[in-house]
Amino acid sequence: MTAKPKLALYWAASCGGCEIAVLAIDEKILEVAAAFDIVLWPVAIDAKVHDVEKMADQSIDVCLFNGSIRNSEQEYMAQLLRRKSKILVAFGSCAHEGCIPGLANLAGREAIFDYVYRRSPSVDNPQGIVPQPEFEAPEGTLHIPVFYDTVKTLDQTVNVDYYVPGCPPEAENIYAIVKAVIAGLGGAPLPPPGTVLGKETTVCDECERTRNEKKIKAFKRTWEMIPNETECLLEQGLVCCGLATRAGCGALCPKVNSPCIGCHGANAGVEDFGARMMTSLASVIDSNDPAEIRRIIQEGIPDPVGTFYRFSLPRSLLRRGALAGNGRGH
Amino acid sequence: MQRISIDPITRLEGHGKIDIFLNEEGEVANAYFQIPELRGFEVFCVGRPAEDMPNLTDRICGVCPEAHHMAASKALDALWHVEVPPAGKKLRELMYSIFFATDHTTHFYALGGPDFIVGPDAPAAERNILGVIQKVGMDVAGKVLKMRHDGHYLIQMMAARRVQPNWGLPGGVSRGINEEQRKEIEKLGRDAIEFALFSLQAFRDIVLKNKAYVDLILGDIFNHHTYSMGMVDANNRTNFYDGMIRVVDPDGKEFVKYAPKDYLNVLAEHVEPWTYLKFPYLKKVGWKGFVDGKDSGVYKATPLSRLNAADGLATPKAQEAYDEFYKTLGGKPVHATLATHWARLVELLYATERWVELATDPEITSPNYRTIPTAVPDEGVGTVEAPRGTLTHHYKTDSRGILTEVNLIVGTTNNYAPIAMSCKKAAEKLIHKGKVTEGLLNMVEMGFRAYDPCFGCATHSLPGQMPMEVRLRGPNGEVLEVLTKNLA
Amino acid sequence: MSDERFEPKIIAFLCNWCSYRAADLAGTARMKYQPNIRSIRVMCSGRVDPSFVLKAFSLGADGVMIAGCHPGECHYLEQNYKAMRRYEMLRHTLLAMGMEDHRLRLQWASAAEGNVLSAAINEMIEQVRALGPLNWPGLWSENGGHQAAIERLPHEHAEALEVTA
Amino acid sequence: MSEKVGVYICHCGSNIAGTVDVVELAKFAGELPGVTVSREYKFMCSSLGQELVAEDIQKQGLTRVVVGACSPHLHEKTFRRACATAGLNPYLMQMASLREQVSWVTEDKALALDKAKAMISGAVRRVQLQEELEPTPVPVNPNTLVVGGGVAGIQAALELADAGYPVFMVEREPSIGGHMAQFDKTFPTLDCSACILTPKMSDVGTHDKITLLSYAEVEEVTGFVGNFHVRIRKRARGVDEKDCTGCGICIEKCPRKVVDEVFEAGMGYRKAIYRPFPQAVPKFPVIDRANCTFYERGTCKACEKFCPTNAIKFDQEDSFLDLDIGNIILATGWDLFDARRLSQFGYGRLANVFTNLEFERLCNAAGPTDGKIVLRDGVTEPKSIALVHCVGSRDKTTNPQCSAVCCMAALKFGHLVMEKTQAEVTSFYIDIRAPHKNYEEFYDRLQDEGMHFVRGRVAEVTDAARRPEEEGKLIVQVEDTLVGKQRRLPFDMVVLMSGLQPRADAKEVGLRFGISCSMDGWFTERHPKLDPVATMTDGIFIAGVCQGPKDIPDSVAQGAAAASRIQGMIARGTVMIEPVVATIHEEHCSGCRICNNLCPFNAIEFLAEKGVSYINAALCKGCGTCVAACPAQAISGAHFNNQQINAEIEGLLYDAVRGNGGAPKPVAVPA
Repeated sequence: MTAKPKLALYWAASCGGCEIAVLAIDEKILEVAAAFDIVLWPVAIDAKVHDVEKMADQSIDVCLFNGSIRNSEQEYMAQLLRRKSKILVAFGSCAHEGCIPGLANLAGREAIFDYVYRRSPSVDNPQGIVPQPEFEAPEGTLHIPVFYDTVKTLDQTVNVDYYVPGCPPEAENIYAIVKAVIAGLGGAPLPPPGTVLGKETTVCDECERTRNEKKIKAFKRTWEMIPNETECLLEQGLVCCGLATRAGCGALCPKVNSPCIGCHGANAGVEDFGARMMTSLASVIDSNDPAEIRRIIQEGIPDPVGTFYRFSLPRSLLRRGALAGNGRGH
Repeated sequence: MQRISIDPITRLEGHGKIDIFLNEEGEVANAYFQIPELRGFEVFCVGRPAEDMPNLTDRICGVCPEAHHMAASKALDALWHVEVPPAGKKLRELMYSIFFATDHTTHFYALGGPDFIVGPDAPAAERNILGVIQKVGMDVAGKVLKMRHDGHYLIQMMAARRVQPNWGLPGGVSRGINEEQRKEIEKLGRDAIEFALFSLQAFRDIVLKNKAYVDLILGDIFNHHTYSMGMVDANNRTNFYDGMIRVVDPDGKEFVKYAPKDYLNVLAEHVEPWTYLKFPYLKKVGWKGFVDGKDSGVYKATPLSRLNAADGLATPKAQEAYDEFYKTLGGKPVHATLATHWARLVELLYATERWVELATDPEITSPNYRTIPTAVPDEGVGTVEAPRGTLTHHYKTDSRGILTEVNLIVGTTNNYAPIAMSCKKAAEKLIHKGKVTEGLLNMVEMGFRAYDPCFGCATHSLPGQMPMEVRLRGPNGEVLEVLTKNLA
Repeated sequence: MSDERFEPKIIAFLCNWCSYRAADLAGTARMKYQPNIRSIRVMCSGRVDPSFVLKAFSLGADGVMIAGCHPGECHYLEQNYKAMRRYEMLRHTLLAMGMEDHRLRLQWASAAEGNVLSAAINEMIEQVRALGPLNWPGLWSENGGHQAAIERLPHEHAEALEVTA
Repeated sequence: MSEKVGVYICHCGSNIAGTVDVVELAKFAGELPGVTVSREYKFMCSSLGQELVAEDIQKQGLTRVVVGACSPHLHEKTFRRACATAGLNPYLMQMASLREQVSWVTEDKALALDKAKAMISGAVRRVQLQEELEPTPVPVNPNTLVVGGGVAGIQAALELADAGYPVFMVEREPSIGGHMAQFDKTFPTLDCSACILTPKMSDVGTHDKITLLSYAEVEEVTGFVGNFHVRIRKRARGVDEKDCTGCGICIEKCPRKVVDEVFEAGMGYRKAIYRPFPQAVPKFPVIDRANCTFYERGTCKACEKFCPTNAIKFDQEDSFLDLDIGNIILATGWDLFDARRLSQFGYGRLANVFTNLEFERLCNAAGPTDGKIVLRDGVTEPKSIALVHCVGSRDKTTNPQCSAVCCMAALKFGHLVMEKTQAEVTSFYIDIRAPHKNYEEFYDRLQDEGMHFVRGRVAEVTDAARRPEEEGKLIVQVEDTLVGKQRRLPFDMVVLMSGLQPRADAKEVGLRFGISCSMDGWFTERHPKLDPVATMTDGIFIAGVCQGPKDIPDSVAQGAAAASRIQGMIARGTVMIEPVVATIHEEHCSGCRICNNLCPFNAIEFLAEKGVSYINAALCKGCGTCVAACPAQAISGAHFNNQQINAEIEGLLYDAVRGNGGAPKPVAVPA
C-alpha cells in the first residue's frame, strides 16, 4: 500500500480562529483525516515535535502554517517546518500579511511592556517588574521565549510556497484548497509558487448592493448612521474596504449592513493594500479645493493607518522607520 | 534540587509551560506555570477609532471572538452614553447564547470531554475529537457536528461571519433579523435544547455511573477553596450578557456584588517576572501568593464558579439540572475543579433554553435595533461572561472617539492563579521521591483542562502547542529521565 | 566637498506636459539646482499611484516630490485634481505614521516655470537635508540576534531524545 | 529576464561631457545587469550616432535601447525612428535626460556623475520591462464641423468646402458674420468691413458643400478623432426656412420695436421679428419670443397675416440634428470687456462715454445714425473726442493681456472722426502697438493727419467741472508721462477702447469638446509656437480670437491653417491612434465603478450585463489616472505600467541604503 501524504497544521502568533475555521469544515474533517497522515495539529491531535525534528527534510508534504512571527519560539517553528515541508502554506491573514495583531508594529516591545506591566490601570506592580526571557528563580533558571520588537509575516521569516487569505479563511475555501492540494499531490498541476490561493477580483464582485458612479462629499463613521440595505455602502459615505479586498467571502459583512474591513487582503498582484484604498477613495472625493479635501479626509478618516492597514501593516510598504512619531501622527 | 519541565502542555487553547522543582528528597519544592506570550492589544488599539474595537478585539481570540465582540460593543454603549433599544439588546444576547452553546459543545466534546468519554487511561493518540467520534460512533458525532454547524451557521447569518463577526456598534447592532430568519433560529434552537439534554444524559451515563470517575471528581487532588465570580441578573441568577458581578467566598457567602464599571475597585493584577501573563486577584483581600482560602485574593471565574456565585438559573430545565448538580455533589459551593465539566453542560442547557426564549420574543424582529449616539464619548466599561470567565473591556477616548487608553481583563486570566495552583497541587500529591509516572502527566492535564483555559485570550496570543513531555533534571540541570505521553 | 554633509535622495514624479518641460526649461536656461533630485516622467500627475511613493520610501528615498500642472491647467482637463486629492490622503497617512511633513511635496509648475520648479527643488532638498535620512529599509527592525533563544529549543528536544526513559 | 540592452551615452559636444564623466558612466552602465553594449559618442543625434544604434541592433541583436542624452522632448522621436529602421519596435527605447536634468543644472561633477548613474540605471531597469506597442489606424470621416460663423470660421469653412469636403457650420446668432459684420472700416487699409465680408458670407450661404445651421448650438460631442458624433440643437426661429423668401414684409409689419443689444450694441432698434442686419446670412428672420406680443398676450400675429408664403410658424419647436463628423474647428470668438467694471471711466453713468463697439456702429453708414458721429442726444456733433486705450487690457485688476487690436482700432477711429467731423481727437495711450504690415505706417499717417496723442493711462473720466471751460464737458484726468505732469482735459465725447476677453462660457464649451482653457480663459493650443491651431484633443482645432486676441488677418490665417490641417487628415483617410492607453482586465475587475467618472474624455463605460468597466482605447488619452485609481489594480497603462515605473524607481535608488525590507532569513541549522 502507498503511504498517505503527510499533513502538518501549526499555529504561531495567532488567535486560534484559523484552527476553529478548519474545525468548521465540519464532517469534511473526517475526509481530511482519511486523506492525510496528520503529523502535527496542536489543537486536535497529540503529536510530537521531536518526531518532526527527526524527520528527513522535505518529508512533510504540506504544512498549513497560521499565525505571524512574534517571538523566538515561533521563528524556530517556522524554520523547522519550512525545512521539513515540501509545500509550506501561509494560512490565514496573520501568516499572510500580519493581520490585526500586526498593528503592534505601531508601538514596539518597550511601549507594550511599559503599559501592560507598569501603567495599565488595573496593574499592581510597585517594583515595576517586567517578564524576563531568562529568570533566576530561587530553585533554578526559568526560560520564556524572547518577545520580538516587530511582528513579521511568515514569508518575511522563511520562504513560502502558497498563501491562503482570510481572517480566518472561509471553511468552504479551506476545503477547496485541501482538495486542490490532494489533487496536486496526485499529479494535477499546482499553481506557480507564490500564488495566493483565492479569487482574483474584489469583494464588490460578490456584493449584491447596487453600485453607481462615485462622488464622495464626506466619509461617515459606522456609528454615525444606519445605511440602507440596498445601495453601495461607500456611496453612502462609509469606508467600505470591499472595493480593494480580495473576493472569496461572499461579501458577508455588507450583507449584514457592516462595511468590509478588508480581512482577505489585497487583490492579485497588489503590493500594498493601503495604497489601493487611499488612491481609490481619494480619487472620488468630490472637491477640488485643497482645504476642503483635507477637511473631508481628516474628519471622515481620523485613523488612516488603522483603517487602510488594519490587516496588512507588517506586509505593507510602510516601515517602522517612519515611527518617529510613535505611530500617532497628529 | 531537581526540576521537571512540562513543556508545553497539550490540548489547551494556548501555550503553557510548567517547571516543577524537587528538593533533595525528591518532593515538590515549587512549581511554576508559565505563559510565554503577549501581543499588546491594549497598546496598539490606542489611536484607533473606538467603533473599530469589536472588530479589532475579535482577533484577540478566535475561539471566543463573540465574547470580545460583545464586551467591546457594551463598552462602546457606555463610552457614547447611548441606551441600546430592547430589540438590540435581545439580538445581542440571542447571538451570544447561540455562541455559548456552540463553544461549550466544542470544549466538552473536543477538548475536555475526551478524558471522560474515551477515558483518562486511553492512549493519548485517541484522546481527541477523532477518538471521541470513534468511541461514541457516527450518530452521536453527527449530533455534535450538527450542533457546531448550526451554531456557526446562525452566527454567520446574524453577525456576518461564523468566526470573527462584524456586527456590534455603539447603541446596538448593524442589522436585525426578519421573521424567516427568526423561524430558522427558533427551529435550530429547539434541536439545541435536545442536544443539551442528550449531553447531560451522556455525562450521567458515562461519568456519574462510573465510581472511579466520581471519586476522581470529588477527590482532594483537584479541589481548591477559592472565591467564585460570576455575572448575575437582578434575581441573582446567572446571566452571560448583562448584569452585576457577584463574588462569593469559599463558604458560598456573598463577598461583593458590583457594577462592571467599578471593576477597578475590586480587582488588581499581580506581575511575576517569569511569565508574560498577569495574575488578577481581589484587591480587598490582597495578593497572598498561590494559596487557597478566605485570606487569599485568588478567585475562579469558570462555569463552576458562575453556578457557585448565582442563586439559580433563569430557565426551567436548566434550573432542574442546577439543583441536581448541587444535590449530587453535596451542596453549594462546589470546589471540585473537575465538576466544572458538568457545570459547563448545565450552562449549555441554560444557553440553549435562553436561545429559544429570545428567538420567540415578539420584539426580536423589531426594526428598532439601534440608537445613534448623540453624546460626546469619553469613557466606558463593558463586561460579559465569556465561556472561560468574566471578560472586561475598558476604554477611554478623546471627543472624536479616538482611543486614548485601553484595559482588558479576559476570561482565562482570572483563572491563571487557580490553574497554577491546580498544577502545583497535583504535582505535590503525585510526585514522591522524584518518581514521575505517565499517569501524573494526564492527571495534571485533566485538572488543567477543566478550566478550558484559553491563553489565546489571556495573552492575546495563541502560540503553538507541542505534546507534553517531562524531563527530570538533576541539580546541575542535566537530564536524569525523560517521560513522554503516548509512547504507544 | 559633498562628502561630509548628508546628501538626501529625492524621487520626483514629473508630468510630461508641464513640470517635466519646466525641468527642461530650467536646464536650457542653466538654472542651477542641486542634483539630489531624481526624476521619473509620467504622462500626468494623475498617474502617480500612492504605492509608487511608498515604494520609493521603502527603497531608501528620503523624500518624494509629485509635480503637475497648475489647478485648472491640466493637459487632461482635471486629472491633476485627483493627484491633489491623493496627495492629501497619502500625507494624512504618512503623518499618522509619524513621518515629517516636508518629505512628501506636491508642486505645481507650468511648462514655463523652470524657475519655480528649480526653486522648489532646492528648497525641498534643504528641508530634507535638515531632517536627515529617512532610512525606512535600514530601520526595518530586524528580529535576529536571538539565535541563542531559538537554538535552545531544538537542543532541549535533542537532548531529551538522547536519554532513554 | 534575458533582454540584451544597449546603452548609448551622448557627450553632446561638451554640453554633457563637460560636467559628467561620460567614460566612467558608460563603464558603469556596461556592468548593469542585462546590458550587452555600452558606448559613449560625441553626438548621438547625428546620423552617425543613429547608425551606431541601428548597427548594434542588427549585429548584436539588441532587444532594448537606452539613450542617455538630452530631453526626450527633443529627440525621443529621432531615436525611436533609429530603432524602427533597424527593426526594433520604437517603444523598446528609453531616454535619460543627462543634459537638461544633469549637466546643465549642476556644477558638482561628483554628484552629477551619481545622478547620471541613477538616471541610467533607472532607464536600464525600466526598458527591460517595456513592451512592443503598435499605433492603431482609424478611418477619418470627411465631414467637418465649424463652430462659430465669424470671419475665422467663415474662412475655414470656405477653404474646406472649396477643396470639396462637406462642412457643417453652427452659429449661435441668427446670422453669421460675427463681430466683423458690426465694424465700419478695417485698419489699416480702411476698406469697408461689410464690403469685404458679405461676399464671403453669401458664399457660405450658397455653397453646395456647406450646411449652414444658424440660430443653433452644439449640445453634445462624443466619439474621437475622425469619428465624432455631434448633436445640434436648432432653436425655433418661428419661421419655416423652406417657405420663407426673406422678403422682409413681416419685419416691416411687426408693430414691436426692441433695443438691439447685440448687433447694434444697444445703439439702435430692431423689431420683435428681425434679421440682425440687411445682409444677414441666412436671410430668414427670427421671432424674438421674449419680446413678441403674440407670445406675451396671444394676440397680434401681424407677421403671420402679411406673410405671402405662410412661413410664420408660432408653434415651431427646437429641433435636433445628429451628425457624424471627422474633425471640428472651434472659432467661437470673444466677448467685449464690460467697461462698467471700471467705474472711474463713467461708462453707463456719463451719457457721452461710449465703448469702441458702440462707436463702430455710430460710424457705420448702415448703423443707427447712418454713419453720423453724434452724442447720445442723437443730433449734437462733438467738437472734441477722447480715445481711452487699454480699458480692460494690460491691467492687473481686470485682464493682464494686451488685446492686440485696440491701438489700431483707435487710430482707425481717429481717422474716421477727422474724415466725418471737425472734431479734435486725442488718444490716451500707454504704448502704441503697431507691429504688423503697414500698421506703423498707419500710425505715422494719423500723426500727420493731426490726431493728438497723450501718453499715459487715464485715471478718471468725470463731469465734475473745476474751471469754467470744463462746464458741461467730460474731463479726462491723466498723468502725461512724456511731460511728467497731471493734466485735466475737457471733451464732448469719450470712447473707451474696451479689450477682448474670452467668451463667458468658454470653459464650459471647452469641456463639451474635451479641450482645456488657460487660466485667463482662452482655449489652449497644442503648442504655443509650433502648433497654434491644434489642441490636446486630436481632431479638435481652434481658430480666431477664441485662442487669444488677434486681428482680422491673423484670424483668417488661423482659420485657413486649421482647414488645411484637416484637409491633410481627410486626404490620408486614416489617423493613427497612440498606443499609450489604459486597459481594464475584466477577470480582475469587480465593477466597483470607482473609475467610472474619473475620465474627462468619457473613455470608461460600465458594462452592466458583464458587471465590469471597459475602456474605449480610441477615446483614451493615456493619462493613467484610472490606472492609479483602481482599487483592484485591474487597470494597466501601456508604456507606463506599475512594473515599469517600480523598476525605474529601483534603478534610480540603486545606491540607496537597503536593509532586508523584511525578506526571508536563511533557515537555522538543525540542532
